[in-house]
Amino acid sequence: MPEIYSGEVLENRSAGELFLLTVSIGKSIDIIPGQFFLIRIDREDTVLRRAFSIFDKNDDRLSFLYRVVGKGTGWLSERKTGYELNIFGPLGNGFSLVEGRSLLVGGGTGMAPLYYLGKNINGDVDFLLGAQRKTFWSEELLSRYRDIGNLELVTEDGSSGKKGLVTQYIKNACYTKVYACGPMEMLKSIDIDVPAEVSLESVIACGFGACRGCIVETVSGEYKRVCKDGPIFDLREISI
Amino acid sequence: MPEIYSGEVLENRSAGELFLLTVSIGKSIDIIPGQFFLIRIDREDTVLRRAFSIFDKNDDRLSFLYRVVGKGTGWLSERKTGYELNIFGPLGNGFSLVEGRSLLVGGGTGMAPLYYLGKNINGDVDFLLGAQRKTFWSEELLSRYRDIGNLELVTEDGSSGKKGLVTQYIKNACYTKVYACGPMEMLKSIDIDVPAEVSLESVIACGFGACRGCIVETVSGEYKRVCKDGPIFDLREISI
Amino acid sequence: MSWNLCGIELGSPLVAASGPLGWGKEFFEIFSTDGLGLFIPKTVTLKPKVGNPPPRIVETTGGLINSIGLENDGVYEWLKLEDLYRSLDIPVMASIAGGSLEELSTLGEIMEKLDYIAGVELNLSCPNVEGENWSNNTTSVLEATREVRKTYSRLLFVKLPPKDNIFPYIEASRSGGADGFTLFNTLPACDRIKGGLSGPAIKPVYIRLLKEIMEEIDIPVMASGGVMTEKDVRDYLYLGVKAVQIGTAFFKDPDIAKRIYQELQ
Amino acid sequence: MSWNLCGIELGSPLVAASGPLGWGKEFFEIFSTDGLGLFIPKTVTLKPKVGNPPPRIVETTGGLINSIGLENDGVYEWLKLEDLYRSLDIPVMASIAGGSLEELSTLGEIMEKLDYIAGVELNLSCPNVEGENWSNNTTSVLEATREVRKTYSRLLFVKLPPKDNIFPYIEASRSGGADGFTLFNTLPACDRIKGGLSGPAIKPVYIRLLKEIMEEIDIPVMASGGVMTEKDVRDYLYLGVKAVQIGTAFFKDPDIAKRIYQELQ
Ligand SMILES: Cc1cc2nc3c(=O)[nH]c(=O)nc-3n(C[C@H](O)[C@H](O)[C@H](O)COP(=O)(O)OP(=O)(O)OC[C@H]3O[C@@H](n4cnc5c(N)ncnc54)[C@H](O)[C@@H]3O)c2cc1C
Ligand SMILES: Cc1cc2nc3c(=O)[nH]c(=O)nc-3n(C[C@H](O)[C@H](O)[C@H](O)COP(=O)(O)OP(=O)(O)OC[C@H]3O[C@@H](n4cnc5c(N)ncnc54)[C@H](O)[C@@H]3O)c2cc1C
Ligand SMILES: Cc1cc2nc3c(=O)[nH]c(=O)nc-3n(C[C@H](O)[C@H](O)[C@H](O)COP(=O)(O)O)c2cc1C
Ligand SMILES: Cc1cc2nc3c(=O)[nH]c(=O)nc-3n(C[C@H](O)[C@H](O)[C@H](O)COP(=O)(O)O)c2cc1C
Ligand code: FES
Ligand code: FES
Repeated sequence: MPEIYSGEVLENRSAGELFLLTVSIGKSIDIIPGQFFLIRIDREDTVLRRAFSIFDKNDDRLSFLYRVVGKGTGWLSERKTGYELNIFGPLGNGFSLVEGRSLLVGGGTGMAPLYYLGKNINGDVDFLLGAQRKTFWSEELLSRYRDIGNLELVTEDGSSGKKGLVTQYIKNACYTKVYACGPMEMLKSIDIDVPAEVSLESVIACGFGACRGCIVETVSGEYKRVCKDGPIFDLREISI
Repeated sequence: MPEIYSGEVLENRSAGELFLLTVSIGKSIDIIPGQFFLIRIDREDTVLRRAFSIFDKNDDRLSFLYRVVGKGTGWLSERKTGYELNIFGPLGNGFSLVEGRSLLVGGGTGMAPLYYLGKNINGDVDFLLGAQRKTFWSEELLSRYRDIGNLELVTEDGSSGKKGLVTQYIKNACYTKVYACGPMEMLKSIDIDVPAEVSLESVIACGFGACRGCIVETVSGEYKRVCKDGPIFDLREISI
Repeated sequence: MSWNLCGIELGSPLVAASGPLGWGKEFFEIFSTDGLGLFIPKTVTLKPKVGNPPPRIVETTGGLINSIGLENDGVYEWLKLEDLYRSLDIPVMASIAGGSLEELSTLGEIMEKLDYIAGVELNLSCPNVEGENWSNNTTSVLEATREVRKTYSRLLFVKLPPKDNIFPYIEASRSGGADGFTLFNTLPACDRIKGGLSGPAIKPVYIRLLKEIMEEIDIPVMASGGVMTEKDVRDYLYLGVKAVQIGTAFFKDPDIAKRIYQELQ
Repeated sequence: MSWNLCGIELGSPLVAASGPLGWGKEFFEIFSTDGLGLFIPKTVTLKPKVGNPPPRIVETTGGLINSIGLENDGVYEWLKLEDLYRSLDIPVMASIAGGSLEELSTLGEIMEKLDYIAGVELNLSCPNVEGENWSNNTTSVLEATREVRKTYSRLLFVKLPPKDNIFPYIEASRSGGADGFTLFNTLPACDRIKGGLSGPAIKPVYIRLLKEIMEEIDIPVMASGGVMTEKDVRDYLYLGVKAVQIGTAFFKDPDIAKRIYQELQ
């Protein structure tokens, strides 16, 4: 059951072009990979919390990996050690875990939920992470992914790993399952035969399925709530 | 002539219950004691700058002494070394300096403009500073005042210096001039024969006398602009 | 403390506004009624409504534009929540809207039978549904109110939009049988999407409109618009309203009612 | 780039709105016209006005309530600024207001003689002056416009308040002889003081109102309300307005016009 936690900032530092935030919420809770938390932005000009997928969990410590894109994440990046963040979660459905060999594809900040997912998968894990350029990642961050799986990088400018878009390098191969997270265009251009689950984004208001503000249209024309029916959807459900 | 400066934060640290901010604006400018600067608050939910009296000036370095009372000063207190503040000034008329013996009375943050004033007065300077309690000031801050004049303290709870309100201890004595700064009620209860100048506060919008937002009513019933006709007024002008 | 909303005892002046918390199912799974005096589920229509296409929410400076379009599964699904509403330790007021007088009449009839409903809030003011805005002229406000009044005999509040000249609308609705008013629904706005603006940005506008109303006429009012803090609640209560609704603030703090209620003590 | 406001060439679509910069004397001592296409001094009345008692300004979330009450030294003092206005390298449009038709007529007559004035903005919408609000009904809007039109033959803009149903007012003013409209003055609001709300909080509301107008009728419009950034200017220009006024943003950044103009390039 989601709850509101006071999360004391233990660490909030840059990692490449991203920030890595770790908070302590005082107790250990169950979180399914792919679930997210809503962090309150303590500014008067914002009324919505901001959604962040769980990046990692250790005992009572939750970690988030985020990119500064606007006022909410900008504010967040300025929080210092000791600041008490108001954190609501875990929310959403989470990935369904299967055994066997999995491919975890992340475009940009889409890599965030894949670490905790990889940690929880019972079987071989291949990471395929894409970014615009090499500086997007810190070496330390990448080494954490390497610790739990095989890591392949793709950069748009070719400054690290393969050159191009991450989706060009998805091979059908012998995967039991593909998990993907990243911009909508990336997700839509995934073309594979294996079962795939993707994590979607949408502006989140309530976060628990009540307000119907976060809906996306599915292939069948039905509206689904990203915050409650998702954020994890079967790739085939997503309207193209 | 007032200008917009980029002021690099050199120091912004607490001093008792106050904060002491020092910025470098890259050149040395003329400032009359009692003049103020408008600091831009880089938040979307504020449209007005915040006014701060000049506390001290050394070459291209300007210092301000302020108390955190709301969102603007709260934001300001979080600025770190290196932050480029957008600073507009100097604004207002400033105190008129006379020779002889002067009494400089400050209630609470009203002490801010008195330091630079004391530094610029040609003659004996007696400071009479009041606060609720001893912890309001840091010893270091008080010693700066002591360096340039005699310092007498008054606290409401008697935890330092005399007990009571600062206005109880204003003696007519042999002063050429009295300068006072503090809350309106304090200024209104000043009852002396010597010429006195006081610094007033009002919500400031334009800061250069154009918008007529900051007016106060004078004894004659006339409206005067705090930002342009003031913030320094002859005590007798102030409506009681 | 105890508040009285036209005969209904409220343990708190704080009301969960219709919409942000949906029908309450998901909310009350996680949170309690602590701090709340009244719960108003999201507006119910006779038939299910799919609502507007995405995006439905845009944040603006100090506000939020929403264009949900009254998405809901219709009154017959809503009736299935009877057990939930009976289990709450606070009264529940139903919010209803309809595209025709017949629909309103039927909804009134349905509500009349529900003893677990303390009253009805007739939503005549949703800015996000084309062609269903009854508040464009006083005649339709009168007719809509009268229609519900015909079939619904208990407490009837009418929720109106913020308008510069609201008096004739209030008069029309009163003569149609309204007992009180919820003032106001969201403020029409546009930033990428057209919708209704809520949140702190609108509060000074609503205070002004409400002040003029409260100084002029004596009607039971629930205020709605921009409440984020205890001070906001006090500002509204000071104008003489009976209760204060909270909407958008639940997004920032799902436990806002509890916190504000404690601060009000 | 070059913009055309009903025949007047503007070097920039950015206009200094009437009020925040007063009559310009203090502003142009410190700042240049860089980035500005037009300057509109604070509204001038026939006789001096002392304005409203303090406090006159309250900051709200993302906005500002002002209640200056049209304080100004009257048109005869204003006429002494001829040299300043002649010395500016951008056109100046006079903003006028009056409590009676006679006053408006006299002001029109005075303006007619001033060859250094590019046009007149008739302020029918100040929310802070009791009894002088011409915008309460269409008849007085028509009469006021017609009265100024009788004596003033050149470019005449009329500044209206934000209203939900503005069309009849625009029609009335057009038939009274208005060439164009400044939309809108501040939004009536209250937070400690009653006054007009300006700043970013109002922009989504104004965009919505203006969008509906621009989609419906083809009239020259200067937009006013909540512009803080280049994006805000573009949002208004996108609706088809001829120019965009900046008011409150000058308080945050006295050099805002220069900065936005550079960003627009
Ligand atoms: C389920 C979920 C999980 C997410 N996980 C992560 C994560 O692990 N790391 C990460 O960096 N980002 C994540 N995001 C995206 C993150 O929520 C946005 O980057 C953030 O809300 C931007 O806020 P801002 O104020 O900085 O940006 P602004 O652009 O100033 O925000 C304006 C408004 O738009 C909303 N918004 C803007 N971008 C997004 C977006 N991409 N998704 C949803 N709302 C948005 C904001 O919440 C806000 O209401 C996630 C989003 C969702 C829905
Ligand atoms: C000429 C002048 C010189 C000043 N010098 C100093 C100084 O040296 N040190 C210092 O600590 N303070 C000084 N002040 C007061 C300082 O400007 C306010 O404390 C500050 O504006 C509060 O901003 P806030 O956002 O933190 O408070 P909030 O209460 O959040 O502000 C809300 C609004 O009210 C205005 N406001 C609130 N209090 C005051 C006030 N006392 N005076 C003017 N406007 C106010 C703010 O500017 C803002 O617009 C001075 C004020 C003036 C007019
Ligand atoms: C997401 C959302 C959905 C809403 N849905 C409804 C609704 O279905 N019926 C209704 O009467 N009001 C609805 N409202 C309006 C609110 O009840 C409330 O009147 C308005 O948001 C202003 O109050 P606030 O600023 O506290 O949110 C909705 C508001 C929001 C933000
Ligand atoms: C302090 C102040 C004074 C104003 N005075 C006038 C005025 O004298 N005449 C007028 O037509 N509008 C006046 N206005 C309204 C502005 O011209 C402008 O239309 C309004 O503030 C909305 O734009 P903004 O959000 O860019 O400020 C004033 C606004 C402010 C903030
Ligand atoms: S954010 Fe409210 S339903 Fe998803
Ligand atoms: S703040 Fe504009 S005149 Fe003083």
